[in-house]
Amino acid sequence: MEFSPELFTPSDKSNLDMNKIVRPATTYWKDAWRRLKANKIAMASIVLLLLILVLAIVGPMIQPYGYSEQNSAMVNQGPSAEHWFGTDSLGRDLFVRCWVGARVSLLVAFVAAFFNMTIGIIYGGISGYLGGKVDLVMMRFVEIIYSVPDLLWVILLMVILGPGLNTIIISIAITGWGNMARLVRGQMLQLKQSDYVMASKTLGASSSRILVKHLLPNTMGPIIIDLTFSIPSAIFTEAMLSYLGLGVPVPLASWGTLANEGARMLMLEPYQLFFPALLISLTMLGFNLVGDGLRDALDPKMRR
Amino acid sequence: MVKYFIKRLFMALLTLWVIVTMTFFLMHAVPGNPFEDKKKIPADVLANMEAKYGLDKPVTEQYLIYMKNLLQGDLGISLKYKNRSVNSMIAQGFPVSATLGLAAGVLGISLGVLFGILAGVKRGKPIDYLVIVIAILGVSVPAFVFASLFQYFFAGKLHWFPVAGWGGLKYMILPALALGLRMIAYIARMMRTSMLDVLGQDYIKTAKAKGLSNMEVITRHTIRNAITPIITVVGVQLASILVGSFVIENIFSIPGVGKFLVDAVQGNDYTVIMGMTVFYAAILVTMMFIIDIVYTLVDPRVKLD
Amino acid sequence: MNQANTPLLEIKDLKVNFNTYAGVVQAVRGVSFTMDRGEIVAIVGESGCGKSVTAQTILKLNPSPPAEISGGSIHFNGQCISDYSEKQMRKIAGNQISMIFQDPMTSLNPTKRVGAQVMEGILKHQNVSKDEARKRAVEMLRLVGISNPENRMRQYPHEFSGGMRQRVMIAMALVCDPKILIADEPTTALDVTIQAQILDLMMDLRDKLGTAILIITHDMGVVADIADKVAIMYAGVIVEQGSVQEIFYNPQHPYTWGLLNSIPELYADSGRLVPIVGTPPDLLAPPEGCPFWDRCQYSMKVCEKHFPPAFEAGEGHDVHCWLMSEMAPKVEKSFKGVQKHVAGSK
Amino acid sequence: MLLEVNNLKKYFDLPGHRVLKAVDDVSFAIEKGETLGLVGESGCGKSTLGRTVIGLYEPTAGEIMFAGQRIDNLKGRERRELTRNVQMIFQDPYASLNPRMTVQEIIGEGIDIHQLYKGKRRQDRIMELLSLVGLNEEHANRFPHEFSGGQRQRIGIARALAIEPKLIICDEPISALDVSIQAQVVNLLDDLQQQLGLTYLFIAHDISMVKHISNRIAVMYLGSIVELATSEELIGHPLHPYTKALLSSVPFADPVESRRRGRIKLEGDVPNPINTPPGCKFQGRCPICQDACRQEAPPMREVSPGHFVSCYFVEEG
Amino acid sequence: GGDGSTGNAGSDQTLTLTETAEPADLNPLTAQDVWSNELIGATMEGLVRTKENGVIEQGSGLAESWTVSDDGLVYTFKLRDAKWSDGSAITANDFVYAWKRAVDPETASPYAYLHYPIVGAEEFNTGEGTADDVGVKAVDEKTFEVTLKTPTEYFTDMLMLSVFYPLKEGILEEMGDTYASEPDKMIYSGPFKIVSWAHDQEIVVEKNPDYWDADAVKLDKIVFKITKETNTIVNMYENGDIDMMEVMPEFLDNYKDDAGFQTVTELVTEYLHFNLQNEFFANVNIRKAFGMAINREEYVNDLLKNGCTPAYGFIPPAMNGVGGKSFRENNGDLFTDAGKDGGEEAKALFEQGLQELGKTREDMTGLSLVIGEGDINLKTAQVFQEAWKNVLGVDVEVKSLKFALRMTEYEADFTLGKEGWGADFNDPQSFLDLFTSNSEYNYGKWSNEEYDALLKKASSTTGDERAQALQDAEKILIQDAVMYPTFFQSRNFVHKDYVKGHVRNGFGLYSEYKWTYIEK
Ligand SMILES: Nc1ncnc2c1ncn2[C@@H]1O[C@H](COP(=O)(O)OP(=O)(O)OP(=O)(O)O)[C@@H](O)[C@H]1O
Ligand SMILES: Nc1ncnc2c1ncn2[C@@H]1O[C@H](COP(=O)(O)OP(=O)(O)OP(=O)(O)O)[C@@H](O)[C@H]1O
Ligand SMILES: [Mg+2]
Ligand SMILES: [Mg+2]
Repeated sequence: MEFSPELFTPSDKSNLDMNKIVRPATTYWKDAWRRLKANKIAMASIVLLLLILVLAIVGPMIQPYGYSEQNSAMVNQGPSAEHWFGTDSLGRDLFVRCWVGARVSLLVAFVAAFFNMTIGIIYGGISGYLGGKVDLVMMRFVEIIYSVPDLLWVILLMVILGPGLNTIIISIAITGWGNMARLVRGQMLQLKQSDYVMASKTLGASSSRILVKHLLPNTMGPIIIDLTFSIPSAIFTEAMLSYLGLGVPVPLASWGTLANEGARMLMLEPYQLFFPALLISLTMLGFNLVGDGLRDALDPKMRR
Repeated sequence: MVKYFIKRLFMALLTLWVIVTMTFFLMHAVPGNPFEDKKKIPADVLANMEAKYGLDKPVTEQYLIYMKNLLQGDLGISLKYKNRSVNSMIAQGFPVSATLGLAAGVLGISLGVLFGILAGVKRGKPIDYLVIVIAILGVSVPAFVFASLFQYFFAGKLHWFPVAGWGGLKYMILPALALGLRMIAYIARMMRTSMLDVLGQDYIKTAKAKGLSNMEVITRHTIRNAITPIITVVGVQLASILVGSFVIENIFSIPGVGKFLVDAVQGNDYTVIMGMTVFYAAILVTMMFIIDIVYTLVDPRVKLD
Repeated sequence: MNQANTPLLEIKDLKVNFNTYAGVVQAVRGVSFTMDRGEIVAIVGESGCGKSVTAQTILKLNPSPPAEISGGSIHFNGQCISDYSEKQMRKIAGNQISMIFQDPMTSLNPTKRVGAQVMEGILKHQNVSKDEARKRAVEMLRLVGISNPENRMRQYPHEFSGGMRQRVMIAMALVCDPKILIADEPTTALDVTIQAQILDLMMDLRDKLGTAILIITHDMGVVADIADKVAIMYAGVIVEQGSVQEIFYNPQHPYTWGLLNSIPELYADSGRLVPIVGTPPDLLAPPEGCPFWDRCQYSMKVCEKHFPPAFEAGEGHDVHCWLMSEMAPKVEKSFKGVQKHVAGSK
Repeated sequence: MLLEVNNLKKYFDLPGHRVLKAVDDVSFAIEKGETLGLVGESGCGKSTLGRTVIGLYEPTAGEIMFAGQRIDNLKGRERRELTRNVQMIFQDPYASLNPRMTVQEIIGEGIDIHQLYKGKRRQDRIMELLSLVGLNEEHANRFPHEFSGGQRQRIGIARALAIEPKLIICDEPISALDVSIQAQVVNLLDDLQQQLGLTYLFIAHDISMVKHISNRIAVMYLGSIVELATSEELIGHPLHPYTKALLSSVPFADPVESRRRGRIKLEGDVPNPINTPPGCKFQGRCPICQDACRQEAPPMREVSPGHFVSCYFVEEG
Repeated sequence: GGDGSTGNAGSDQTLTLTETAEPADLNPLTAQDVWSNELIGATMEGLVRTKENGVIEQGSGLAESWTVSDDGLVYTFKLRDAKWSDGSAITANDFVYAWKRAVDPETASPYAYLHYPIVGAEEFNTGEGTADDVGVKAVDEKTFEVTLKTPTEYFTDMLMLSVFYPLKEGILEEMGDTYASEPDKMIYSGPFKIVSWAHDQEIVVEKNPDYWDADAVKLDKIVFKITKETNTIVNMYENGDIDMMEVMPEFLDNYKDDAGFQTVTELVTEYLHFNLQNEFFANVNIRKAFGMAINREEYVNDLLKNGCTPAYGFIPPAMNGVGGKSFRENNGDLFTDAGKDGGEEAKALFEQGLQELGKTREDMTGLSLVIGEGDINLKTAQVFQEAWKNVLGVDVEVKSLKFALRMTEYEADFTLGKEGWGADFNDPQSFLDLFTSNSEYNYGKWSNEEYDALLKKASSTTGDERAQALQDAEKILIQDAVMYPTFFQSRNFVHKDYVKGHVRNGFGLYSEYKWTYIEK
């Protein structure tokens, strides 16, 4: 045998523990961010979204036109060197208008999603956590809100608050949280039975602590998925309201209003629909992929 | 079962009642009257009109009258479409909307489920990515864009289908597709996730260990289990699709109920607003009930009550 | 083909990898053993050491990707089945070789009637009518001790208790008279009284039908009860195998000692328990040498870099441990011997 | 007596007006520094009993005394105070750790809730606890899924110890672990009891382990305690037919002995706890069941000092 | 419903076209919407009807002839021999019945006020009189007599409106609420009768053989498909599913050179108006500045491109005036705008106005323009917004609201508004009455005694004197900058070249099918 007798002496394990990789001190969120960074698709999507965001801010300044500036000599011109996305029926530059529209649509989407999330989470959280009769009543209420047509709410709010961006945002927020609430409630009902919640209770944790520290972080996955759906649905709702003439006040534009105007011109000037529709789709794509990535990142089990 | 049914019915009626009441008062809080749509009407003439339709009475009295009629199943007469009762409007429009909605639903569910299954089974393969793309397109492009495009190309340019109208299968395909696309996308996505979940379950291994082929495993052991979680979602979506889509019905001039509510809200046509709300809520509640029953059929572990 | 001297099942140097995001998990790293007709072989080892993967690889049940057989062969009745396509494999699965899984709660399809699930295998493999299949299924259920099987056939799994479900699993596995039954932790989810019933049932079947059984467990008690042959697995390799007597009365591998030592005694004061300190290695980067070396109190420098070859410790008793080498110093084995269980004053 | 449980009942209301009697009239007591083992098959109500004692479930009837004080009806602040004295270790070490918290946060939770330590002291205390259960500083920033089962259970133990309780209810703390790890945890519990003078209610169904760690053992069947005695007595002289069957079924790691001994075979399956028939709950599976058993449940009686059994027909007096 | 066979456009004498909405009410006495009126016009007839050339003549409707008393108060109509579609004769009693029902408060007709010139009509309608006192009577079976309160020059023009149509006596009592709800719940007097009505989908009318002038009617059948979306309609027209359609502005370029293209100037003026109660708009120069800052030529011709005419006066050119000329020709353009001088005058006026008020441009905040819904309105609003920003340097917010909400807004305090007015009958007074002190449409609450007096005079005089009063009134309106016209509305239509003889009117009955025929 080629083994030397020296090999058959007791091995030295004293430095065994030192071989272990010492993980740098981290927090849940730091760690999630690290994992997100490692996800190429998600990062590409974030870059895409950031690009859209940046263009929404600086896009209107790239071109020398104002978003409401009309030019009666240049109506309905297709894309060209001067007007990258072409012009609309009032001779306004569509590139500029698309990015101004991005501001509105993204604002509507973010704010509405934010309200959806906060109201939905708080409401669903309370309902699911308390359970029993409270849950029964709270869920019936959601059902009722759900069943009264959105349009009626919107019109009513328009009357009370007057038309405008704020009203649109508020009405989308008011009508949109039901789904989130139901989802969070479902998760709560399930999670509150879990052992770690029991463990926290035996430690004497208060309900609010359990909700905030245990239940919510573990509902993040579904919440994020719903959120990535609620962002497009907010943009669409705004578009739908524009379709009904309840959209943002002129001369402001949103992707919804631009797409509506474009759809009217579909047979004549298809580019007028193409660009806003493209931007909406890219944004949705971005949000969906980031959502997927975020869900993975927020789950420490995906950690390696 | 009977007891459950009664309890359920009672709950539903209670919910409906709250909805009706809320809607009634909300609606009357919106300014304007149903008669002055484009022109002002001299005050005396207007008074005659309001008197004729009982709108001169206090709102609470109008509410009581409405509730009384509602209990008899009478939804009243449209204030704009004179001589048309809301009952008859629904009776005429709903079968159309429901047919279209059902077609779209069947399309949405069958294609959505099919795509979801394919994507789940062929995870990471080209077809999976194709489904993901469809799903993203389906949720990111507004329905009216699809509807307009379909109409323009398939009807306007290629003459494969009629441009608009109603009557027979060929009129139904484009609108059903436009209406169902979002549903296809949504369901495909959910179904995919659900499939992946089920395919990871132990009983799938059991089935394979019995020597079943992949096809048999999927058809006999996977689909039914994967479909349960999407039933709830489908139910709500189906309910909203059954009562018609304003946009699609407009674009394809389909005589459904989809536009009634929008028209009525814009024209303050109180009875139609109320009627449509009650109707929609009833459909929703019924749908929920049906879902529960379907649930018990699909998943024997679930019991009613 | 069916020469009397070919083993019923022979696994040679089987290697299975999982290609995951994090890297390649070497779940099985060279497992060899054989099984004869009517023999009960037990594979023992801590959780995650590759027992289930080994068993499932026999029937190609590991999802591929990520699973991949990266070496070795499996022979069934002299035929090399490791090269079989999935399709060919399906002819054997459930028919010649069948399998039952750890968790009877999740291994039955919750939405299918029990009867249909039992009949499925018969209809698939045997050219019989539905009625005939039903008859056989009923018989089989009765055989595994389910009373009133005609009615039970129409019920759903959730209407069965855990013990009954596990029996259904066994019925399903045996309904085509397989030559081999692979039982992956068939009793872990059950309590001891039910466990005893199931083990009895399996032995009965072996006696009646001559089925060979590969049983996976980490309960040494179960092994002692039922096995003819035992393989001790650790981190993807079999570190020791031999007849049940050899393993329990003459164990040679420090890991086997550790396993036997950590069990408290029921009928004697076991004093302070002797656990195996440390944790098993990560199969993403398994050690080159003996995987147990860092937890082994006798480890030598050779163990760190070189996987020990098989040393024979008795008839059919192989041990992969450098302590068996002539060059190794003789050590005081810390194995205190099999507990003498004497049932109280009874 | 540190803990006294008298005639405790916990019924669950199920849909359709059915009642599940998970714990049905259970009484026992534990002395300070003692370990009471609780065995019984899966689903017989062991966890429910433990959880009711610690207040996770509200008892349907009966009383629970801790250090002479009634604790079954505590609310709010008082309940929180009690949690400082009574803690629990859960069966499934993975499920009982929040997957989205680092070990540090998990162990620190009790400290924060009761505001025991702050800042640096808190940090030190966490490290101290980690080393007490045999983990090190490096583990503090990891998430639960990055640990082996034994390590996870150690985290669970450290969490329970963080608030320095007197009584720990161990709800099957080893069942989910691998044999080679079980001993680690049991040893740890043993050591902690020596060091800190803890009292345990040790729930498990592995009788060998329970016997190893407990002073006395209670055997449960379908919600009721059927036999209670010191460990040696119970293992050496089981009286109740169920205890006998249970002991005879415990497999032991000796192929010759194991196969030679006779086993008491129980017929039938564990009955459903929802519609238990009147009389003795074991009647359906009992080899010595007689008419009397079907009429009325046998009361608990002390057959020899400290050995209680509820059966009409035990041989010894 | 439509099985496709009706899509076979142009075959035989079948005309297929679209309408944008379901007719809301086919009762001639209560119908409000344009489309109901069009269908009523095709299936019913009043005392008068336009001829092929679009003019009203004696004998073109159910009245063979009529005479007016010298004081202009009593009209005597001689009815022709005409039949209802059930074969019974149309008699003077049918008119008496219908007209009394029109002003009956129970009928609640929105147009009852058009009958107010008739003696006793207003009293009955407002509940102060009785049906018996209404000044209509059947002298004999074929002679119908109407007595007016004051001479009303445009009375015969109004008779084209459906609220003056006859109804078969007793039919409303007989059918109750179901009258006009289905094709067989009506009795027709016009060139066509409805044969099928699939709600929200399609209405089919066929030639009425009992019509008195049935020989002149060539179309056998008209199919009205209910379709709202412009793109859909264009697709259908291009596909040959329909024979004619309205051309929406965006499609104007595509069709304006077609043989079948037709522009119809309507009696509709769009105008800008101000709230005179507002501190800024109380100043006439400020108002003028806002009105004149708009370049109407560019706005209408280059941006809206809807075929309308820029307006420099209130009364549309289609309105008759004296001396064989239109009212517009007689009164001329009443102002200029930024199109002529680039807004210099508007700017100057604005500065002057601000000076008079002692305010600066920066003080002008919270301005808003109240406007209706729809594409044209939104475009208009944006053009005005941009003009005011560029020329005057002020920002104006746009509130696009439906009618009811605009009215609420006008009652609160608004600054600027844009409305359109369409005349019910061909007389300038129907426009100018809007701005009298007590008019409900005088949203800006302008009050001018001279103006009120001129209109009062116009109500009681006739001929040149009346015309002069109305012309003077229009001038005051513009001089005082109470409102600023923006454009006179036209609508554009196109039909396939085989469609002949179709008459479109700018008011009253907008689409006349009686003379239409197909020639292939
Ligand atoms: N699908 C998979 N993907 C990646 N790794 C896997 C997969 N399946 C199993 N493994 C890995 O293979 C190794 C062996 O797993 P296996 O299931 O065979 O363990 P086991 O011995 O059966 O354990 P247990 O007693 O817990 O059932 C484990 O480390 C596991 O993480
Ligand atoms: N929250 C609950 N609602 C309804 N039934 C419950 C609930 N918790 C437990 N049960 C039922 O009570 C009975 C006793 O359950 P328990 O968990 O106490 O058993 P156990 O002895 O701890 O079992 P195991 O050994 O499996 O942990 C079981 O039948 C269980 O289904
Ligand atoms: Mg396993
Ligand atoms: Mg338990």
